[in-house]
Amino acid sequence: MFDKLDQIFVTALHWLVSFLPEGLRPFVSALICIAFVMSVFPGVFALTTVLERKILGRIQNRYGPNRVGIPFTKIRLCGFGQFIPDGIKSLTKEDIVPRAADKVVHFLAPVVMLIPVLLSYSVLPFGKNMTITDYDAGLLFFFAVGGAVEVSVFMAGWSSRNKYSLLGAMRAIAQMVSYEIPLILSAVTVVMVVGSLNLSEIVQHQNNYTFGIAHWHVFTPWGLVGFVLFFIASLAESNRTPFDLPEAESEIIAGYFTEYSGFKFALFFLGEYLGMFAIIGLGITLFLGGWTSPVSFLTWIPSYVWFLSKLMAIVFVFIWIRGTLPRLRMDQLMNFAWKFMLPLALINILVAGIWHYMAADWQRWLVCSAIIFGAYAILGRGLMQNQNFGKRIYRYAE
Amino acid sequence: MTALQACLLISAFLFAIGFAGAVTRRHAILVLIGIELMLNAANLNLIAFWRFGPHPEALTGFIFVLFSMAMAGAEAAVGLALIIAIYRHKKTSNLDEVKELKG
Amino acid sequence: MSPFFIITGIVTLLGAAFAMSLRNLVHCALAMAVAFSGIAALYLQLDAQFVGFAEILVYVGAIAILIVFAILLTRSGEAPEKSVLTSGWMAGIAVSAMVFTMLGWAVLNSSAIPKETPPAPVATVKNVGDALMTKFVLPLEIIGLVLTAAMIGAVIIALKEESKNENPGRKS
Amino acid sequence: MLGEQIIKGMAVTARNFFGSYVSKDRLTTVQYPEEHLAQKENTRQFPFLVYDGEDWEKGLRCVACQICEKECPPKCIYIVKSRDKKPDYKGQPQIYPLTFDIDISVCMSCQICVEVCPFESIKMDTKFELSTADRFGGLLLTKDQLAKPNSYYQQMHPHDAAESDAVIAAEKAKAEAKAKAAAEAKVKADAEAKAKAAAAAATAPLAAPAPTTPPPAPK
Repeated sequence: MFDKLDQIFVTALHWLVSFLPEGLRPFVSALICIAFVMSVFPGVFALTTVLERKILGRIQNRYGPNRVGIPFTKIRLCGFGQFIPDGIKSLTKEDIVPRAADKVVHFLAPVVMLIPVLLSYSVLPFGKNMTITDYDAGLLFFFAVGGAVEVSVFMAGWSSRNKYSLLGAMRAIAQMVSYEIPLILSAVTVVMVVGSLNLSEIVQHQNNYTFGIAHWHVFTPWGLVGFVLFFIASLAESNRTPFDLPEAESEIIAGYFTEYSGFKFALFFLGEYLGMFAIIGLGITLFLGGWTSPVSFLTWIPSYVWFLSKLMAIVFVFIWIRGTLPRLRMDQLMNFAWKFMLPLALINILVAGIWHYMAADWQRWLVCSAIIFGAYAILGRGLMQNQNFGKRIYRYAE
Repeated sequence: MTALQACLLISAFLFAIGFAGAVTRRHAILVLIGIELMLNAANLNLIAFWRFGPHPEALTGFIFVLFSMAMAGAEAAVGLALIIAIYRHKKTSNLDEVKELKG
Repeated sequence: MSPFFIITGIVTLLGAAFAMSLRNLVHCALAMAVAFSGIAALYLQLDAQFVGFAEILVYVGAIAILIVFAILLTRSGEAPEKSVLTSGWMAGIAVSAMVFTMLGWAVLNSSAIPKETPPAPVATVKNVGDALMTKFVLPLEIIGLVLTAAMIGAVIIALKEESKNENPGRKS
Repeated sequence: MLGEQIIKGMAVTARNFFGSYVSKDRLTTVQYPEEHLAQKENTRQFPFLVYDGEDWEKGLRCVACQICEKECPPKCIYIVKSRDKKPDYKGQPQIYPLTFDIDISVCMSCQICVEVCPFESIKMDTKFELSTADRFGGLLLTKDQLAKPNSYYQQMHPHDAAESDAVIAAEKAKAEAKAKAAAEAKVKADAEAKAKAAAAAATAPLAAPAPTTPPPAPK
């Protein structure tokens, strides 16, 4: 019974496709999968925009949006209908293109932003047997298409002919390139231990239980460090606070989408959030067991429910961090990436190797934890050195 | 025309375009782009011969392409660093004006 | 030859042609990114997934961005007023046309090219990894060394020359 | 240790987040259209005209002296005087405003009209929900929209209203006293006139009203 519920989407897809002639089947099934991604994740995006505003409001002791519910009725749904008027507003706004802008590149940038982001969903396992294309090198595919986002950011920033846009784009690219390295290096540990780049296999590797607790990678020393590094790097990759320098509204207006309005801005917004979900989804897949349940007695809950609830939980943490931390300075950002995250990620790879080759008993826990803790303490101290947290000195223009 | 021939033709055309660009354009960065295109033409050839050749299981062409990509990355990094250094020095990246080795 | 193959081939060649012929350098770099994506798609159709993904990762994700950065750092983002071609451009075009005709003639008339298409080879990541770690381990190490050297070299070349009377950093 | 302070900060925001669901008094905002915060007594938004009694046209205190119109810095008041006169609260015949418009899209709530009005007739309102779909006509308040009863004013600004009522009462009392005095004087004058009809008319200026110095403000 629960198995059937778990596989309901897969069965439905097979059932739908079975009516078609043989030649059309792969094509139609691909279309249905695309429709699935295009409906579910923008829906999650719509909910997240409301959720984000509500959570930020509550963190600041406000109510947040709580008015708009179902249109033309009195039902308010705690304000979760807010995304409908928001969407209508942004889609019907005037689309302004600066006169000096490079029109073609300006037009193409949001499209180029959205395509790789949507492509990256094709390798994520949303549930048991629910990977759209099960590439052998799925992880590599994810990072490869993720690299194309930088091109779109540059296109947006350069084509606007606006110095804020260009500054924002340069900041964004510098940040994305810097944080992609710890991101990939922290994912490499998982690849080393699992021995595969296939995301479904990575999830399957975590789908074992000892004493009723799953073998998630985050429950190991290297996995924990890897997850934290991945988490921080994904914050930076998706331009979220405290790494939101590319769109620091108090300094450079809105960064690379300063000159975008209406539908194109909405596309950028959508692309940014979808990119965030994708990278969170990858983090879940690599470290948090993908669609598996954390404890064995909850395995009857459908796998996609697990995936979505983990996704929303991490989105909540993202929003929580946004409500807590102030923005970093550019030099702090770069220092953190190159002087702390990169060495720690390299040491973590070493630890993963040690973990892989030591016998599975308490000793490897001790050794690995000791190495990681020592590295963390030393690197952390190194990062905090030369930081003068004393009274602030103001320099005035002479 | 077989698939292999199509691949080779594409690669030949790509090489010719890259070569024409690298030879005729003035700007140093464009010359670099031309060189990258020629390198890619060669890579395409390698992959095509690996795919349609007699011993694909040996993976020679495949791995050669991976190495050549790594070399291309190194080449681009050094080349662009050189272009930036020249620009700093001479305030131009026009190759016609950078003829002397003397700084 | 599937229609997809023809389409990706045409896109690749168009991208390359635009990359070499447009006046504005940034447009050239973006067209180059299109050409590289097309080549990656060709690799995918030649059953070389790993290389295709690596192509996008390296060329679109890294080299295109690097080139774009270099364009902005050398302030050549605007289309130049004067001619973009060298003085001897006619000869260059002629030589490249000759190269293409010769290569094309050789490809179309060669007897060494096998006529039948062999079945798709398997190049799983596992196979590639095994090959890299056994048969090709020495080249791999050398590549690593070369990359390190290139990185250090690039950093040193592009490093700003320290002037004597520079401010000793800002106080924080 | 690196990251310690981040954890502390996260704890603070988490406390805020959950606390705002638990205790209502953490929330600093109110649900506006349903709930209103009590306004301060000295709140002022836009001017209105005070009238006494039931009928606003009869009881309007304004005598169209046009001082406010002249003093208004952004010139948002427009007054047309009447040709005829009608009695005010003192029973004195006065002209009254035929038109009295305030363009609240121009008004800057400076309260100068209130300061200069000698008749306690223009006061500041506290009503602020004045949005309208018609941005020209809807924001031009005419006499009938501006007229509000004195009871409304008393309720809104009890303290100020008491003061202005006292002034009015004092004025009224004075006017009545004066009227009485005038009547007595008139009776006396009549008597004297009757008595000294034959005498010279040199005493007549004595019967003229007393010099009209305004009463000191009761402060």
